[in-house]
Amino acid sequence: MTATDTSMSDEDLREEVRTWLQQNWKDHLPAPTPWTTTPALRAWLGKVVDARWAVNRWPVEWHGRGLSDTQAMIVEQEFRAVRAPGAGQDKTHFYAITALTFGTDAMKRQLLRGMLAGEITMCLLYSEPGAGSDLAGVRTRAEREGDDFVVNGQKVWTSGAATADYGMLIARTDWNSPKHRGISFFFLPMKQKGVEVRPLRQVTDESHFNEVFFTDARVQAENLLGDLNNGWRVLQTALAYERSVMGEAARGARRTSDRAAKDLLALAREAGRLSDPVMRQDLARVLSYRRVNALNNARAKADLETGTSSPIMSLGKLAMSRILHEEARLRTALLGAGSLLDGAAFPRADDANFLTLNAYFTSI
Amino acid sequence: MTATDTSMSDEDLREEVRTWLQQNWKDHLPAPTPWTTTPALRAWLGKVVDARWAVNRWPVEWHGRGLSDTQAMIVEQEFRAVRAPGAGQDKTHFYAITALTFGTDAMKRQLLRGMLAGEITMCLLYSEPGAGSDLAGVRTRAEREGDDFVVNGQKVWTSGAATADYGMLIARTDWNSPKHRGISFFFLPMKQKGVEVRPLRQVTDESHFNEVFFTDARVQAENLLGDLNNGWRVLQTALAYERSVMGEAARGARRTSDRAAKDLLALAREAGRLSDPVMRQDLARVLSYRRVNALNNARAKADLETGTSSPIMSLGKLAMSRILHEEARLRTALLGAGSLLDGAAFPRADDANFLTLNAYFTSI
Amino acid sequence: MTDAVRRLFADKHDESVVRANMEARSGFDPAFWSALAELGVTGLLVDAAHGGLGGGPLEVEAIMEEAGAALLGAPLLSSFMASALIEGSGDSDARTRLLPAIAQGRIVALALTGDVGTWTEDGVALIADREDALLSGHASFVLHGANAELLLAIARTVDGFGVFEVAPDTAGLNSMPLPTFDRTLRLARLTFDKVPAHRLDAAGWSTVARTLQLGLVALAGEQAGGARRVLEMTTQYAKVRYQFGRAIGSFQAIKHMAANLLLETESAISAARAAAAALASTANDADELVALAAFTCADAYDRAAADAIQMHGGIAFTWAHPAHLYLRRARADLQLFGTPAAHRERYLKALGA
Amino acid sequence: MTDAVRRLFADKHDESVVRANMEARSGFDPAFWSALAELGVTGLLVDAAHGGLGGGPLEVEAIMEEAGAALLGAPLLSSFMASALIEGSGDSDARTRLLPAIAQGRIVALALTGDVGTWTEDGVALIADREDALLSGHASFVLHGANAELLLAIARTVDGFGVFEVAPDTAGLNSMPLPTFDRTLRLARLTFDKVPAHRLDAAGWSTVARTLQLGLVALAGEQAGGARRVLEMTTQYAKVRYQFGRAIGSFQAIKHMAANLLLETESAISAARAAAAALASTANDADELVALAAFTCADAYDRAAADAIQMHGGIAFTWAHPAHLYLRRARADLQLFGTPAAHRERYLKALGA
Repeated sequence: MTATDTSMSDEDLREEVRTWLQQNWKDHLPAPTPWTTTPALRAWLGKVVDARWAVNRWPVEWHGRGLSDTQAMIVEQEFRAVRAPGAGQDKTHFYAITALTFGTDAMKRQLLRGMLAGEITMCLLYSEPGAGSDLAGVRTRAEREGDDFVVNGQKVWTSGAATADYGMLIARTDWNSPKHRGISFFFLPMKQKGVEVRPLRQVTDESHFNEVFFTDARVQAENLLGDLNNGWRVLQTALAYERSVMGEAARGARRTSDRAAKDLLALAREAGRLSDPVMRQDLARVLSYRRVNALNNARAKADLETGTSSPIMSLGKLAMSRILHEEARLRTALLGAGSLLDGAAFPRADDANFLTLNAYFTSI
Repeated sequence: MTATDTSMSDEDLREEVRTWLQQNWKDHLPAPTPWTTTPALRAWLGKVVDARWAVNRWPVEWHGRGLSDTQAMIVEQEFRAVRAPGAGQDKTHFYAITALTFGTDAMKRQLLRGMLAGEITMCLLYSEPGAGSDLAGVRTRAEREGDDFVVNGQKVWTSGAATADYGMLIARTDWNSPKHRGISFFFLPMKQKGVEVRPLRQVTDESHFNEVFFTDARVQAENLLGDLNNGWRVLQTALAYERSVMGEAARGARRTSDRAAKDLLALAREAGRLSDPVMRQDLARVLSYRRVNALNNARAKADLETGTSSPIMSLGKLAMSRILHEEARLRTALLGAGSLLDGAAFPRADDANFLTLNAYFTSI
Repeated sequence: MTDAVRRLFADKHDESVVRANMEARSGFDPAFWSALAELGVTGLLVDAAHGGLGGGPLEVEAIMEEAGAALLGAPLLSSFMASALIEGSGDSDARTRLLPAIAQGRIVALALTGDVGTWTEDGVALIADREDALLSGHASFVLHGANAELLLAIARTVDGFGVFEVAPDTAGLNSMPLPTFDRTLRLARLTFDKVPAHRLDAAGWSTVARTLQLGLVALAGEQAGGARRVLEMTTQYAKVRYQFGRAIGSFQAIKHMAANLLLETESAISAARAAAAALASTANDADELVALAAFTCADAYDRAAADAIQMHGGIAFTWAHPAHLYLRRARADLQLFGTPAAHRERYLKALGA
Repeated sequence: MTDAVRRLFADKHDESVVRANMEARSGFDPAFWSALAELGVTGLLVDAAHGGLGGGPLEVEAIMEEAGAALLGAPLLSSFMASALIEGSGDSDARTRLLPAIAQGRIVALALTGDVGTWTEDGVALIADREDALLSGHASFVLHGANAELLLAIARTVDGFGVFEVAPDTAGLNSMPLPTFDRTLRLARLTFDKVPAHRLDAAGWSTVARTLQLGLVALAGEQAGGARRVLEMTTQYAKVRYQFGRAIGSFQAIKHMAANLLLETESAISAARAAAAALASTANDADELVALAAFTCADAYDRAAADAIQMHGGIAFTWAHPAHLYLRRARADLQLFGTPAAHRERYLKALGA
């Protein structure tokens, strides 16, 4: 039993995980996304969780090993080396992190393993129509009724609500106290008749998002996270987890930025605009945004690891929004009249047009 | 006597003003500015007022002829034709316009002629330190004492305060009612010991503006414009007059824009950047701002004359601020390293640098 | 007439019509089109002798402001440009043959530029044989090129550029509809393989250039009108919509954005109308003002439509909301008849720089 | 050492010192300069054998962040570049002669570019005679060129570019101080008429290019540090200043501006440090990262200083307020060692485009 892995030397740890992977990791699986899994993937993730590789920094009683960040990263390196998913979820699975932080032991027993193993999928039930980013203005209501709360109201811009098993819900449980008080935070079961999910048709003519309607939907009192009417604090923490996960994701930014750079330059070359001095200035500008974003993320990561807090992480959204809008504008300019066209037959235009509209979603 | 000039035909009117100018207009004078006059100019303006050419749209009892806008413009054309100043002050002298609208007959008798004749010069006592553009937050106080009000407080960013005879002052006369109530509007005599004017050194290292300090300064109750504590309405109207005067001034914008265009292109040519495609894009952009501003003003003027209200006039400041900032940026870019230099020996750099800093004053 | 047209758009061309047009193959509502024809709009530039109103750029610009605000999908722009092109030619029986048809509302298309889509001389990818009888090559980005009843084509000839009349159903002429990002737009790519054509008398590139000037003024009007409408939508919305307990219009960020948009939109209107006036009076600064209007209006519309989505927030990210329809049109107009960058270059040249 | 330097700036280089320097002929406070020398800052890049600390680009960038924040007027940038140039040469007795002097804090100037002020090969306006003995021509924008105690000059020779040591007091060498918009800056124009000079061994344009790379990293550090400081001033001010009854920092417009400034400033810091690291490790993407830092930091500082004035409002329009001092420095740094546009070009070239 590995209850005291911190005593273990880095070499032994590396050896152990390597051996385990050699014995267990065979096939190649698609990387997990927040709201789609496959049986094969779930089976693998289950193995990872039970072998305690999923959340190494977490305590032993909750599928972890209580490892230091450094040692945990050794495990994650080895998983990355063979492209095996499932490790490091204590940094990436912000639903599970939220549950660990605020959930009752009962709830943790009920949900944690399933979440880490991808058997229980989740969605966010925060935004409401008209309220925009003003979550304190939430009007969806949850009223106590016996052991349950009864939920009525509407949410919007939820991703993966159609497939999710549970949603992280903020609802008003007290109408008398000031706005951001009187809010509570729940894990709401989505698969019940009181919950109706309608896909939203986006400007891009796709549907990644949904509207969710609650009509006397029920959630057990034990699925309340944090204290009653104290959900605002839970929400702030959950949002912070979400942001830092974005930060983790952004570690890949350097690679992305290189790919994007190659692709933009290729487009400029194809369009015969690479020698146009005006376009070259815009090219340099747009490419620099991505590159600098990667540098920011690297710095933020370093700061994080040395424990110094950094304001950069909170700027990820703003930076990404600028990158996407500027890149869309540039791609359009490079294509000129070609950007009038659209669809699979004109992939370059299709990319530019999609990006133009999709860039707005970074601000949701 | 010309009390019923409206009955007069356009031709007769044109004839009358032409003859009068032939008989009276000799020398060439500098155009009047809000806060500098010369004896010669004052003498001439006095003549114009007494001949009732200064404010033709105004009623006869106040130096006017009660002319229609069309007829008044005939007079102004004839004055412009011989470059004689002084006509059309009913459109340009917003201090006098304010006095006419809100002043008591006593005050009008006391001040109007002097203002129109340039014998009484004025300044604005609106802004206060720290309050920025929030005039409702005015903290300068005026307290009733017999026939006078006693004024204490401080104003800032006043132009021409050092030479002005009177200042248009907003001061708080009631501290109990909400911010924008309890403000009163005065014509305050500047030449008194309770008023101290200190020049402000600007970033440009010049001093066009002043700080004004009031220590028990006195203003007669009859110099109150509008009702007591109702100064906010007076202020709004006075500001509207000021804006429309700016609009009038902007009629010259087309000529200015042409000059600016020539000068920018000359600079680009000197700097050898006229063939640089990147600079050419910026050149076109900056030149277009000025040209379009001239077109906006022309349209606003037309709207004004057909009585249709136009939102453009209110945008003059914003437009000018954009023009100046962008032009400063472009001039700097055209000069390159040359913009590091400054002073009379490097006039091009001096212009660009001055403009860079001065552009900020458009937002005051 | 503008008032009548404005009323017609208000009564018969609301958002539902626009969305129907998006799905329609032709891209427009024939009934509405005939209504425009009855008002004389399609014959606006056609002289009275040929059944038109004998109007000019000023009227065109005014009408296009309304069309732009309503996201008209019908081939009005082509009708205007075709009339200008034919009126500009010295071919009197082409006039008598074609102008009345255009005035009556027949759908006309202009094959002007090739795949490069520059709408410049060197962009022309059609060539006539030595006898000026047969055209070969291609033309792209042809407005309503797939369902045109009349077709005019610009081609290189042994003596410079020529303007040709082509029967749309002739053998050797193939038209392929192009999928467009702006779904209210209808573009086609036409390929010519020895297609018989009739060359118009006394019409060369200078005639085409004047036609493009008119096209740019019309487009500027559409852009100014569209920008104004989308800004109205936004400010209206900002007034009513509440966030953080206040109308979002009361937030400085929004006010600031709105003030800038108002400036750009009003500037676009001024520029478009000034260009129309200059073209009407053939003032010597016509080239300058048309180029100025071209990039000023294009950028203003693009900005107004883009910011509208920002200012509406989430609701504007849905297909059901009209904001993206204006963004799509604004981006399309950014490319038609030349890019803003190209127009800025032309503006400087017109200024003698 | 950075901490010691930070303390030194905090204790001995506040705004009053900056304003005094603006009036001083030399542009800096000798006492403060010797204090820097005592800390070893002037010899940061000089190897231990010659009395320096043997530091590299990383240390230079860190120090320059502090210098930029404090608007240092002293010739530190020149000391760093001169050390790099000499260390980069193969001239061992020039090393022994010059490096200790620089480490001790002697004022050194670099005559690199002519009136065009491009800091590129074709910008060099000095030429050596065939014997490499006499220099003629001119150099401009020479930092502290009027009161330099040591002078290094880049000149064209029969075999490419050469690096020359010149005694500042030699006959035929005239230096004219140039009036500058940034009054904390000291520039001079030097004219050479057959001025005797000593050519350094094994130092050509590649040595100069490496020196300029270091100069750009140092400048990027100054810009990042200045941007961060001016942003701190602004946000601090926005917190405390009230308008319309609320802290102006609570207005969305300000928040929005501040968030963008924070992004640009943090990006500048990241870019400057990454460039320093790349140069230190002579990584193969050093050219790319130095160019990236050069325009990213220049634009960020310019933007931060300009917006600072906007956000402060009226009070920042006065001579007494420090905001304009940062704006002047930011605009100066926009030009030194090449313009942002030129660096963007170099960035693309480094990316192989």
